[in-house]
Amino acid sequence: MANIANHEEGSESDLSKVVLDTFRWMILARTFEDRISNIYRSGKIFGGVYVGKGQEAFSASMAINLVKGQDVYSPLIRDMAGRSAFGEPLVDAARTYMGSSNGPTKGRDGNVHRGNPREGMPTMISHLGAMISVVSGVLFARRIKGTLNNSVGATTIGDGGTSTGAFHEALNLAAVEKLPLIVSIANNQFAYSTPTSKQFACHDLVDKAVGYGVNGINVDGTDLIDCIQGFQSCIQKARAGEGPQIVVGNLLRLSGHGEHDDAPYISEEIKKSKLGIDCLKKSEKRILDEGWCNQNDIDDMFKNAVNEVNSAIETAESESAPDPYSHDWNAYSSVKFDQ
Amino acid sequence: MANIANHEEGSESDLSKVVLDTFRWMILARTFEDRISNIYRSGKIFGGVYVGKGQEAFSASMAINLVKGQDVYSPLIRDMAGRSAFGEPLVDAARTYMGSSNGPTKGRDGNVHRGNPREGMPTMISHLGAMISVVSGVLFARRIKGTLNNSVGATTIGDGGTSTGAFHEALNLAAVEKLPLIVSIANNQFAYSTPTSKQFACHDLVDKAVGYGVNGINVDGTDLIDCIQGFQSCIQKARAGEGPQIVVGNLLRLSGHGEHDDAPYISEEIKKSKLGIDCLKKSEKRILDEGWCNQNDIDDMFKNAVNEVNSAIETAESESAPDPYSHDWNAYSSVKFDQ
Amino acid sequence: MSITYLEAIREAQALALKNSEDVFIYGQDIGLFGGAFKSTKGLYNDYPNRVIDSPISEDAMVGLAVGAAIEGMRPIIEMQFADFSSVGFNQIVNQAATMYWRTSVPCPITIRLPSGGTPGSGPFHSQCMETIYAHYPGTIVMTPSTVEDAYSMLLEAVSIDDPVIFCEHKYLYYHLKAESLPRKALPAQKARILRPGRHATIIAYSAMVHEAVSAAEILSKDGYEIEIVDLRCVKPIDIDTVLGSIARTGRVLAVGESFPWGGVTAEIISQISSEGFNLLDAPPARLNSIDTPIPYHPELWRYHRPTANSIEEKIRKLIKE
Amino acid sequence: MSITYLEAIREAQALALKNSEDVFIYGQDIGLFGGAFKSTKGLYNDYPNRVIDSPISEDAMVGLAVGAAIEGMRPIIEMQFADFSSVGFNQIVNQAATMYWRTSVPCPITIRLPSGGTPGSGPFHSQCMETIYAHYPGTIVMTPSTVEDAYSMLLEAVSIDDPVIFCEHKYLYYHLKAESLPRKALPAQKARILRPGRHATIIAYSAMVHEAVSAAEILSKDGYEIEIVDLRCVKPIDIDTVLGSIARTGRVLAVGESFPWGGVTAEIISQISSEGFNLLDAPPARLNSIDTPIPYHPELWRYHRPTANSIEEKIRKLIKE
Ligand SMILES: Cc1ncc(C[n+]2csc(CCOP(=O)(O)OP(=O)(O)O)c2C)c(N)n1
Ligand SMILES: Cc1ncc(C[n+]2csc(CCOP(=O)(O)OP(=O)(O)O)c2C)c(N)n1
Ligand SMILES: [Mg+2]
Ligand SMILES: [Mg+2]
Repeated sequence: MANIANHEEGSESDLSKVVLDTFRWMILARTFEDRISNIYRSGKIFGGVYVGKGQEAFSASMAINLVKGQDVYSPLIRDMAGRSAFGEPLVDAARTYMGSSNGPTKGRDGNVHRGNPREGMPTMISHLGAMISVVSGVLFARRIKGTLNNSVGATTIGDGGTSTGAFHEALNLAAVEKLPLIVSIANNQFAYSTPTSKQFACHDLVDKAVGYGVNGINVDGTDLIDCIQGFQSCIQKARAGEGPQIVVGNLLRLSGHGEHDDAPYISEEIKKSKLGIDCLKKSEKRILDEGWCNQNDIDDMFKNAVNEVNSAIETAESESAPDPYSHDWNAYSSVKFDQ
Repeated sequence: MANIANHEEGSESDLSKVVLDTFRWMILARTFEDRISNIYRSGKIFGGVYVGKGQEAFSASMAINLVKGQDVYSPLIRDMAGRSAFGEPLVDAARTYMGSSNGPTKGRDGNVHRGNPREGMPTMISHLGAMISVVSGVLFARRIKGTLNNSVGATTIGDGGTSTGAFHEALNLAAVEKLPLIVSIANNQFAYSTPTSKQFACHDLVDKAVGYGVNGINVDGTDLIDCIQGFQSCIQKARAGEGPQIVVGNLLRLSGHGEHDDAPYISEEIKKSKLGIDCLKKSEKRILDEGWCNQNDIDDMFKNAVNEVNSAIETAESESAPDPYSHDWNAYSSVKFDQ
Repeated sequence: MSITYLEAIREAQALALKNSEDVFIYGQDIGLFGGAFKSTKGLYNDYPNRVIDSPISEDAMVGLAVGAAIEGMRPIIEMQFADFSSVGFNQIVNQAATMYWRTSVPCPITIRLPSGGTPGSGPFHSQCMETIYAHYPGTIVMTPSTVEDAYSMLLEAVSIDDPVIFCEHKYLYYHLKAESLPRKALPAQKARILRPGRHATIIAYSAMVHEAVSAAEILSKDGYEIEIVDLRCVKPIDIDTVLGSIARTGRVLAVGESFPWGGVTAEIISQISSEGFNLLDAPPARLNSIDTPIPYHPELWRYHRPTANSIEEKIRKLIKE
Repeated sequence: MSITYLEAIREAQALALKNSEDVFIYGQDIGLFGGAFKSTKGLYNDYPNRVIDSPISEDAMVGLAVGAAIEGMRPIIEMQFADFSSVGFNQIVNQAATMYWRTSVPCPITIRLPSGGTPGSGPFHSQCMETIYAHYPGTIVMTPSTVEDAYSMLLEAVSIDDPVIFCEHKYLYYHLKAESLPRKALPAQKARILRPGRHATIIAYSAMVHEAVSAAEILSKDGYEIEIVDLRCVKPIDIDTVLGSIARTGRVLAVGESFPWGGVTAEIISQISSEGFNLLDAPPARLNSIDTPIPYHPELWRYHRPTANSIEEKIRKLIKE
């Protein structure tokens, strides 16, 4: 499955191709996270599990429009689909959850805290908002060095994360420097239990864009095609030198905040609203309706995903846990010293 | 000179009265700060001196619309005029600059870092943006206790201060809680040497209002009447329960960042632009043109100001410096302990 | 009846809310939801006006508390994890902690920091930040290690007229149980001799107290009687109780879960060395975490922080010196 | 020729910019204006592309530096005053300092903190924050006390592959002069015996080194020879040099300008007590500022921080013990 990013606009066959590609990553993410949730429930995952159920279309649509090896992508906790679409090896995800010493952090950090800064994936810290300026810094450095070319940097945040000072400082700085930064805001209506009414008072999150002097759009986060096209246009603008772009996706998380949370605070009413539509099912229906592939193809996609997931988890499970006695306990790259 | 805040709207005589009152405070502030600058140049002030020259109309117009004993006012470095209009005793200012042990901080903090939190004037720390949430906290507490009544809280910030995370978090929080908070933004075109083009990319600072879901207006910061009426309307809205208000004043500081700075970065062009008009002179002309008082009255105002300033500084100078040996070296209110 | 450390924190807040209308709680998800750890569970129902959800804005949360304190209230701020208080750091150390000194107006706020490591939590949900806050003048920093202390010290924190950083340990939330809540309590700023001994003193606080107790139990099988001092409050430090213990044992090990450079153990060993030098029969010793971020993987985590075993080992060495 | 501490800092940056295209400077007013203290004066003219004004956004400034470091650059961030780095605290200790450990990608950033007290600067323009940053794993914290060190250590800071917190002292900016800049230098992480002695050792760093020297000069009139160790780098601490000195003198006073609880002096005294206990002929002593915010008024300020006189007094006591 190749990462298709530079398809031409407008053509129907291009659209169907990118939709199918994106859809495959959505399936993989959903399959993987469902599996991880099960393992979590069996008590075999250390720490929490945070999934992107319901947000796969929005997440993957951003990443599918990025070019690995060129662009920068710093995902957040609900971006399993985007990570996969960007090119994160599934086994890295499995290794991190299962605590394999072969994982990208060697067991030092867990679950969603994986990445590869040198491969265009700066690794998130937990403090919300903190990654936006880091991605900006990569772009800023490239501009100084003259290596920016066509590249963009993309990162994501939730409705709750927009309340952080870090979000504000970073977005403002990127706007001042007119960096090719794309910030997607997954407005899933809640920050943990807190509804948006206790998080911000603007009519619409996209209203923030004008205050930063940047472009912003809304997309229907449950609608794959709207997501793909929205990101396509914004990422193109960023590449064309039009500065930071905000893409707000309106949707609902179809899970608890973490797998420990049964989310009693999400009303049935909102679940049954348009926001509560499962993007995976909606995409499947649309794909079939459009005739872009048939049910058999889709069944195959799910089967392939299960196989991929099984094999990644098997690999991770077969690997050893980090050994504290041989572990390199050194927080410094330049020096080795005891304290 | 009484603090006139609750005059009725619309009436010509009311307007002239509040204009004259505000103008007097502007004169007092200018006279005091000119004097302090001179003392600074003679080497008798410890630390820096930051003045509000050119910003008096904007600063005093906010405070004149507040009611001491009821409202909260947390000024910043360029708010000598607002402080006076709010009711800060001039001698407090003089004492703080001259390092008198009788000053509100007893010599512990200096120059603009004076205030009286229990009298409605929370005392600024230097970190820009940090006072907005403090003022919000006072209002929040009053609402919980049922003592909010008609009161509002007001605070100020510069164009540069809008880039801080603290500004964002506090304004967003106040908007969510719909607190009667007024934030004035003195856009004097520079943050120290940094022009607004390196500070933000929005077309107009007031564009930020919609992103917080609050009301915002622009006023001509060199025009006293525009300032008074702008604050009047916003403060009334806040009192009426319409939530936070942003008032952006467009003006120029007619001084260096501090008195150590001769501000070579401010171009002649901008100095000669409309922004560079001296609000004091413009007000005087308007007052005379309108026939609200005559030149003799104005000369008297200046004379009175000089007398007031002389007497405040004399008092402060006659007082002793804090004595480290008898000073109460205790950062704790509840306990006395040695470390 | 049996009550956990976590429940004690909730009960203390319930009582504080009941005792005074000036008390309110502000933090992320602490309202109807009852908090990420459920330490405010049910409180919103009883005091909907005073148990209030905040946006994700730690800087503004603390600023708001300071403003409310000026207005005479006694806010409790819950940080969702101690680690996120780094975003409120400026308001804590520069605004709240300096308020009284600058203005003579007290700043009675309590900031609750769910602190410390648990397996699988990783570098950003495991930190102990007492050192950072204790360094600054104007803060009081409490680190309760028992269910009873969690209760009585939190009540005292709310009643104190200065900013209190209340470091409650997440590992103890569910692990620790008591029969009942205390009616009387040792003042928060007094250290407690938890276990008498004569061969050496262990100074510990928060979760490390329990590791120390386990170590002492192991060592007692070999006839070593280890005295344990629970600091309870790390700023101020009750140095008299500490020195009293060392006067009896002549040997001391200070144990802290936080990073090794300049933490509580440094302060305590340094005070002991300066003021109790002649009481010492052997070099005073320290044990802290390894000087790296806190690892996610439980195997690494257990090795990273001091444990009963590493304490035991240190004490054996200390006793031989 | 004569060059100040401040000029040395500018020269080091000029050379760093010249030596490597990966170096850039980012901070408030540091471009054309040359910085609040003029420590980047003229650099913008030579490197307009790499000396760049930032908005007032300390959190984002540090985040940006981290991103640039990932991309292989070696940013220097100037905080306008050390005190304002509190707003960038989270990015410094949680993002930059943990980067290498989490990802195996180094994070070569230098954060310059104009630090320390000067008369009339008050609580928010006078702070020494070395303790805060040194506490966290992953940072290197330098505190140069001489013109030569300001120069050579800043150059070394920029070349180091880890985040360096560079605490330059504002009081020394203009007060301190040297004849020329060094061509060779002691590695930054080595302490320096600044003055040999035999009656006692003073461990100091940054501006306090000079107060210590003045104290030693006064004491020398009474025949006391005081050895002075300049730590230079407070994380890591060169404990070997420190212990070597104490082996000669048997007595030690650690002096720091920052707040008393848990700072550099605590760490150093605690290391000495643990590792050099048998070298000590008297209780190790400490001297720090008073435990209040830093006062504005010069009369209060002079009393608040350690001075030659208060150091002298402490040493006299120490020598008698
Ligand atoms: C600065 C900071 N404060 C608090 C937290 C704890 N926290 C983790 S996720 C979360 C809710 C985030 O909500 P949102 O941004 O809407 O993202 P979502 O979980 O809905 O995807 C909170 C409060 C944090 N990670 N960072
Ligand atoms: C968080 C923070 N960073 C840096 C500073 C240093 N500083 C003091 S005033 C100033 C410029 C402020 O500009 P602006 O907000 O426009 O106010 P003005 O001085 O123009 O009135 C700066 C950078 C500070 N006080 N706080
Ligand atoms: Mg959300
Ligand atoms: Mg300005």
